[in-house]
Amino acid sequence: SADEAGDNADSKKDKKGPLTIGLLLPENQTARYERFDKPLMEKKIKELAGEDTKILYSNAKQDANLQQQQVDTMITKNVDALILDAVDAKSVSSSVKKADDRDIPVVAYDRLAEGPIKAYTSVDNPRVGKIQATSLLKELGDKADKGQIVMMNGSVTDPNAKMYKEGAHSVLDGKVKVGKEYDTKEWKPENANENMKGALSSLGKKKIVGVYSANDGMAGGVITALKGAGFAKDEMPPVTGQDAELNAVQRILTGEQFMSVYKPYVPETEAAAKFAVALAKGEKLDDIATSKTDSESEKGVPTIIVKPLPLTQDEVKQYVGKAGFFTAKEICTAKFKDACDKAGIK
Amino acid sequence: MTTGTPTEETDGAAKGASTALDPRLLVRQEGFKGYAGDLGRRLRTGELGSVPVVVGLLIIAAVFQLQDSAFLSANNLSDLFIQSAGTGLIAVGIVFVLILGEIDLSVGSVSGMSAAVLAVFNVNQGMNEVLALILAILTGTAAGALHGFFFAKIGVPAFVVTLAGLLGWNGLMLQILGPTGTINLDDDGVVAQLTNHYFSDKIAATGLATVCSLAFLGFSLLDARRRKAAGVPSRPLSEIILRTVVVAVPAFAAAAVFNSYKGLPLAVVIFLGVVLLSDFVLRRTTYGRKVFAVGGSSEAAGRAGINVPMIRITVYAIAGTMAAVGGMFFASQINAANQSSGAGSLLMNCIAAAVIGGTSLFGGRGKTWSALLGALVIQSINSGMALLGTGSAVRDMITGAVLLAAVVIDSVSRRTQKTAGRA
Amino acid sequence: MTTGTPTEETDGAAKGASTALDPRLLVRQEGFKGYAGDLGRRLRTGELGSVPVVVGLLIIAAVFQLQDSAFLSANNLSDLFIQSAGTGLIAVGIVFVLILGEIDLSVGSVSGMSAAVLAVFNVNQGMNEVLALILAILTGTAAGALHGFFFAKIGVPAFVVTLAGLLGWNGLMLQILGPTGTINLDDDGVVAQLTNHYFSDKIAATGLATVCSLAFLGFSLLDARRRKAAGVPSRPLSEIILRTVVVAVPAFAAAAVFNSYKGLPLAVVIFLGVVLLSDFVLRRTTYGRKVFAVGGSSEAAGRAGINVPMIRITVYAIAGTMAAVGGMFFASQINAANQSSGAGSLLMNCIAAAVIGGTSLFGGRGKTWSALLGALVIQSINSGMALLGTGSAVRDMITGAVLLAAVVIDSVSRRTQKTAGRA
Amino acid sequence: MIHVSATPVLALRGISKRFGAVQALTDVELEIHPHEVVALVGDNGAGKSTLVKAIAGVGPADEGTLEWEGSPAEINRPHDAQDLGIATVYQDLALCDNLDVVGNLFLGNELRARGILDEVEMERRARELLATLSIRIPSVRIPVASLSGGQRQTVAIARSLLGEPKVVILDEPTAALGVEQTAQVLDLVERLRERGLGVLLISHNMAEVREVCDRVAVLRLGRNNGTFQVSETSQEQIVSAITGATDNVVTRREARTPEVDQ
Amino acid sequence: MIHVSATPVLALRGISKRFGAVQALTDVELEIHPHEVVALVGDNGAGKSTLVKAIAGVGPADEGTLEWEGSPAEINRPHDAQDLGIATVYQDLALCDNLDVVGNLFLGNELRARGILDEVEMERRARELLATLSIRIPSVRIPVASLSGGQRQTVAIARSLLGEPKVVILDEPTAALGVEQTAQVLDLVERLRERGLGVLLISHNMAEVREVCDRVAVLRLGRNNGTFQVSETSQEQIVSAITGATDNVVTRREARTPEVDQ
Ligand SMILES: Nc1ncnc2c1ncn2[C@@H]1O[C@H](COP(=O)(O)OP(=O)(O)OP(=O)(O)O)[C@@H](O)[C@H]1O
Ligand SMILES: Nc1ncnc2c1ncn2[C@@H]1O[C@H](COP(=O)(O)OP(=O)(O)OP(=O)(O)O)[C@@H](O)[C@H]1O
Ligand SMILES: [Mg+2]
Ligand SMILES: [Mg+2]
Repeated sequence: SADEAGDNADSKKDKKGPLTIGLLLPENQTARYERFDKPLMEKKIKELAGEDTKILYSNAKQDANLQQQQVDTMITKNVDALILDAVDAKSVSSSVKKADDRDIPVVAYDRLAEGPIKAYTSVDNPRVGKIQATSLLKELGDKADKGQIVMMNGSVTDPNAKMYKEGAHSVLDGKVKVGKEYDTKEWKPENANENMKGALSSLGKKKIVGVYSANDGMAGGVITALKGAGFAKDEMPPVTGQDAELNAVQRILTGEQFMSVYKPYVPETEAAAKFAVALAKGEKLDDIATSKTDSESEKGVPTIIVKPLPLTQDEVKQYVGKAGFFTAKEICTAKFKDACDKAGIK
Repeated sequence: MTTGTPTEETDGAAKGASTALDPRLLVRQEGFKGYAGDLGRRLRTGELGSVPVVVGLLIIAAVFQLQDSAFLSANNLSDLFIQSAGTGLIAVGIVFVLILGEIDLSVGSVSGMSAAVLAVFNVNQGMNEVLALILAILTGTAAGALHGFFFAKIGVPAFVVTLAGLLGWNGLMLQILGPTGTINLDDDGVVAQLTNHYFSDKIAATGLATVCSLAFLGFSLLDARRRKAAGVPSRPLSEIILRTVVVAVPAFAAAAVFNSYKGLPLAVVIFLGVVLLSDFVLRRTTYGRKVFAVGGSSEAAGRAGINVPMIRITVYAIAGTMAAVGGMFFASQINAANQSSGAGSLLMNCIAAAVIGGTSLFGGRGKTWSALLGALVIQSINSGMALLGTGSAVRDMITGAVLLAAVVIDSVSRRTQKTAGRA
Repeated sequence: MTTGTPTEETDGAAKGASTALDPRLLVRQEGFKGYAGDLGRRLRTGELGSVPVVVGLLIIAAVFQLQDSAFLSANNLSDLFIQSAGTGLIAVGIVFVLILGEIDLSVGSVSGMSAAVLAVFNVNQGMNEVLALILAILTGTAAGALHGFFFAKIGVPAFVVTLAGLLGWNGLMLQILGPTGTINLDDDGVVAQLTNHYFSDKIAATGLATVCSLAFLGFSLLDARRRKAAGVPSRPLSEIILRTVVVAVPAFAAAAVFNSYKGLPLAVVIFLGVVLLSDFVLRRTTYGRKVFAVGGSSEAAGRAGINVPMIRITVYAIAGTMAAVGGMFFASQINAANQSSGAGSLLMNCIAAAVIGGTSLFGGRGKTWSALLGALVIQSINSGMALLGTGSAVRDMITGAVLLAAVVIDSVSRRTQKTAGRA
Repeated sequence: MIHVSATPVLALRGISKRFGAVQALTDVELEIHPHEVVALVGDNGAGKSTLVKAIAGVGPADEGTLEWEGSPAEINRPHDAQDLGIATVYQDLALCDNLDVVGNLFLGNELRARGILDEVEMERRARELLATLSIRIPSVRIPVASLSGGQRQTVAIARSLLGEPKVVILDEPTAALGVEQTAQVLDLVERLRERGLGVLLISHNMAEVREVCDRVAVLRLGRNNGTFQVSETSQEQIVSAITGATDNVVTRREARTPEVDQ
Repeated sequence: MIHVSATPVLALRGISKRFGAVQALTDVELEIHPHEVVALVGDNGAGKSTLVKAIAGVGPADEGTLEWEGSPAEINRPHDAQDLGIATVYQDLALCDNLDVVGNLFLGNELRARGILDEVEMERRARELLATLSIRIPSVRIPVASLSGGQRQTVAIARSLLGEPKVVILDEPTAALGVEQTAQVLDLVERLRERGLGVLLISHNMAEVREVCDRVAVLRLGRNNGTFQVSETSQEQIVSAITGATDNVVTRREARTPEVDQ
């Protein structure tokens, strides 16, 4: 009824019965959210708070306004805690504040949302760019002085893309010449493909020694462009990626793609689940959190930061079959049988 | 002599009577019985105006309510109305453009750009907020007028002009926002209040409903008196009362809903005000008449001495202005301007709102109320889906299906009605 | 008697002569001098057909070439043609829909969905690739036919139906791709070859150019002979030769460009083939005539006994099919199907290609060649921007401006020409 | 003059049609026999065009039945009427403005050679056809949008002659035509009658009606208001059936201006 | 009968107009005096409507000048013509199908009360106006798309009478009208002349022309082909000026069917 929203905020903490946890994820164009984050999180929450816990999920399709509306809905539903992966970490602050005003604790997930958040867990985003860049530099070795690299950054409308880009630049600048650099519209592989073709025409095939690609999808587009320009499989310049998507893992095994960045979803989702359940139950977070973070508006937010890991051919084997990664069956389809065998994956 | 022969101005149904009374005209019986009979006939022939869309809306509400009882809660309904204001305001501008028989693809980008203008001037440059707001809205007007100019004077197809606008203004917005990206607005500023202020005094909502109902009744009576005096057909008293009831019931219901949450939202007042004003402009002023004329036949309108390019430019300016106003509401919702402002499904939502509400894409027909109805339909679907919490794939499919279903009711009822030309 | 009086079938300019020869008809002088005079008149009155768009294209090319000399390299031009195939193929379907006077917003989603269908059947289910390809394209056809059904039979506005399709098919695609997300296609498979195969033998490109030019000449001569025999006006020999030269020069130039890179790209052959075939269907078959008739006036077409709903359904089915075919090309470009397939600016690009090429949004006019020209314009801008590597914000603005400029040339030249009705 | 057969080729029984609140037609009866030209006359808005559209399947009647050569027939779409052998020239012409003259003439009946539109033959026949109606059109390849009113009307009339109809319905065919073209069309109507067709001619021109028609059916306010044999009826009788009064503007005007009335 | 002033209110000098490859008008001259009804006649496609559009500013001429009350005038837009005092009824009517009868009648000249459209007064005057043209329209609030051909034409004619024009141009105004309405319009034309206006009447109906017009200007293939005083010219002379031959279908037809020719 109408009054329920306003009145029982205080009584919530000692409310009996199953908890309701809200989960807001930012987009549906990358596989990870609905493949890993959502199921892993649901599993952990139910494990912690009981099977009858209700989890309300919405995906904002990369639209900050839609996400704001979804927060409103969560408030209407009077969830006990909200896990929020912000589309736009900065502008989401008013929504966070609104939730906070209604005594709904917000756990910032993956992106450090501004506003009165109660906990934060994430992969270290600037570090992603650094890992990509460092691996690339290492792979290039002395070729770094002889040629140029092409940088394929993410979409300018995505604040995370900026962090990756800055992280990468902090490593690359001065070490290697960046021949061409692109902000890829909509993170689309097709656009990355088009830009890469432009770079190939403009710089010439011979000059390009490596490609920094911010994620795996774009790496796919870049690699087809490189192949189209006549690079054979074994002379392919190294191409970076991120997200450890299935197809990228397969490409890494065959050697087409140099590396990706693997974000350990299990610790990250579990951290979020723990925070959320504890907050919902009104418990302290001190035992859970491993550090504190200051956001622009909040000081000392209990935090768990999970380190992203580079994923080159050598590392694939160790993740296969683990939670938050793919099974050997998924990776080793008929086409990749040989590559799998060579890497020793069964 | 003409008393008792009713006329229906709004939808052009054939019910007046010529001074040389046409004997083939089926005059409705007086009183409620005649009204009921007439309703039955309309039901059969499909001349139902907005009724099917309203029915669609009610069905959507009922279905979601069955799934989750929070849907019809005062809280959710109140949120839903506020959230539909942004889309709806932009859709009002789109309705003008659609009546012209044209399209405006730039509204999303323009709304984003003006939000950026506001944020940069107000937050970064420290300009007075109201001044920045006015400037931001004028930016929209100017962008719209520019589209209108290229279309009306240079002759570039409106689709291409506004597509160029879609790209160009988005680029400009990114440029304006610069490296900072998102700019948060003042939490207590005017813009923030747009979607966050409620007139919590219960008098406000109830009073507005009363004023609206009484004004409707008053103008109807006045009109009827003038018509009688001039000897042209007028509405009988019974009909006026019935119509007033049809207006008053939802008005008071809405007031009750708002009052049982936080009160009358400012956003709703503004949105309603804009719809009423634009409806007035379209139906009661020469300018509106000219817009319809150009939309019906620009050739005929030109021959009647109407300055067709002028009308086109002003209509695009209106669309740009409304896009900017809508942009303020979107900015208010997230209390920020960011790089994705105005992108994504915003454009489609706004055009869809106008079309779902019943405005034709082929020009010459439409009312701004359709923006209100359409925005409510779209927002109800969004809100309902958020309540259900389904996966995004299924969600898209359901959204598509519901959208189609909502309009199928309208189309089927309209199909029985033979309309001249394409509807 | 009629020899020497030329006729212009393609653009309906008034140049035939009635058997009762109309003395007001200004007969062109014979030979090249007359041709030049006629050209001058056309320049002045703006009846230039595709010339302004081609001029726009040349200017774009010149400007980018000045910025980066790689623009006109064989490599870049070859890439540019291949990349425009996907957009262009979808735009061919859009041209059909636009000729009907309608719109299809679902092409992007349909193209993404069929790419997903292909990938899932071929890669995940291990189906034979050709079979999967056919199935994927038929999926597009079915989706299109479904839109057509709702529009033509139920009467839901095409805008709403295809908007529902835009959402629904995108959802279905996400569902089909499922948890895996991106699915890589076989590197050496048929689909991969679509944009990666070149007929490297130099004979291929030159041969195609020769065959096209000779075929054009042959059919022109044959037509002229038949016309002479039937006593209706025909083109003089000098004109036929001139026109053949106008066709042959770009054909051989393109062949030379392709040969100095990797050879004739398969994508170009398919794209050209589809454009030629669809042009043939639209202009030389009863079906095409009916499509134009329905687009010109569905009322008149219906009264002439044409099955209007049938035409509408088939046209949407064609649009769906072409969307699926285009989807295959996009998938081929990145050699994968992923969740963003068919999203983003794809839809706008395809519609813009058709419109920029000169197809009217108001129905009844257009040719599939406009899809080719428009796709080249858009791809040239994209490719030029990729060469320059400009920042995203500036890029959007420049793209918008160039787009507008390319069409302004067309609009200004057309404005001098008084067209009946809105163009 | 020519034998008129006993079974009408087309008969309408009790046709009623309503548009919203307007009862456009009420219980209209009409018969057309082979070898006969029937005039359908009536005031503006009497319902003549509505009746034509009901026969042609463009706007089927709400009530009433049609008989074709003595047996009941259903006409729900224009196609049905065409299949029976009814060719119609509509008052609003219903041409596709974007198509050229040839395209419009042959719309729905395109000539083909090996599956492909036979443009040459269509163009040749179009020229022939238009020449018999003595109309001058700059080019048969001009879109009909740029034709003059009379030229458009001639194209619409020519269209109806392409098939092998048994009944031809002409809704004010000569309204926009010049003197010469009008004469040609009247000639044409007579030729159609001679060929055994039934013709329904709608016209406001009494002289024309009296010249070519055998019978006149009068429609007034959507109802039958008498059928007359032309040979036995004076113009005044018909006019008063149309206007519903013997004293009307027409008679008053004639009384006032006797000198110019030939 | 009534004094015709020496300076024409409107004079056209050497008007030429070309559409693509069609030379529609060549050096056309025309004068319209106050208190005078001039007929403009000609074959279909002769260029009459093109000339009307040139005068009305809808399709300005390529060459030639216009004189208004003796001094040169420029008419480049319909608005210019209206400002001078030229009211035009176009052959293609040019109504907005989506607006109702009242909306169309007052389009561009809406009545307002305190800035707001005065629908009541407009409706009242629309009813009056239509009554004087003795047309029956189900409702003045019906969109014109659903009117019959004659009803639409009457609306277009009524439109032109709203302002205070000095010259009225009527392009085949009676083409779709019934006998009664035609009589009304002819009455109207005579009333306009009496009020001192100049009227240009285009018609294919020679009887009509001879009945109300003072002078007849003949256009043939886009050129002047003679101007005649009605009182001094026989119908045959005019027809042969139109068709360009004394032996034509019209005369042949008349020779064949003398009995019905009244
Ligand atoms: N689609 C429609 N909707 C509403 N009323 C209509 C529609 N079509 C026709 N009418 C009305 O039906 C009546 C008959 O119209 P119809 O066109 O049949 O007249 P008509 O006899 O052909 O007249 P005219 O001689 O002027 O052509 C008119 O009053 C007209 O307004
Ligand atoms: N927009 C146009 N484009 C090309 N030709 C045109 C255009 N408008 C008119 N014409 C041509 O100009 C000539 C004159 O047309 P116009 O309409 O003036 O004839 P009209 O004398 O009014 O004939 P009618 O008596 O049939 O109305 C015709 O041959 C016509 O085909
Ligand atoms: Mg009629
Ligand atoms: Mg004319």
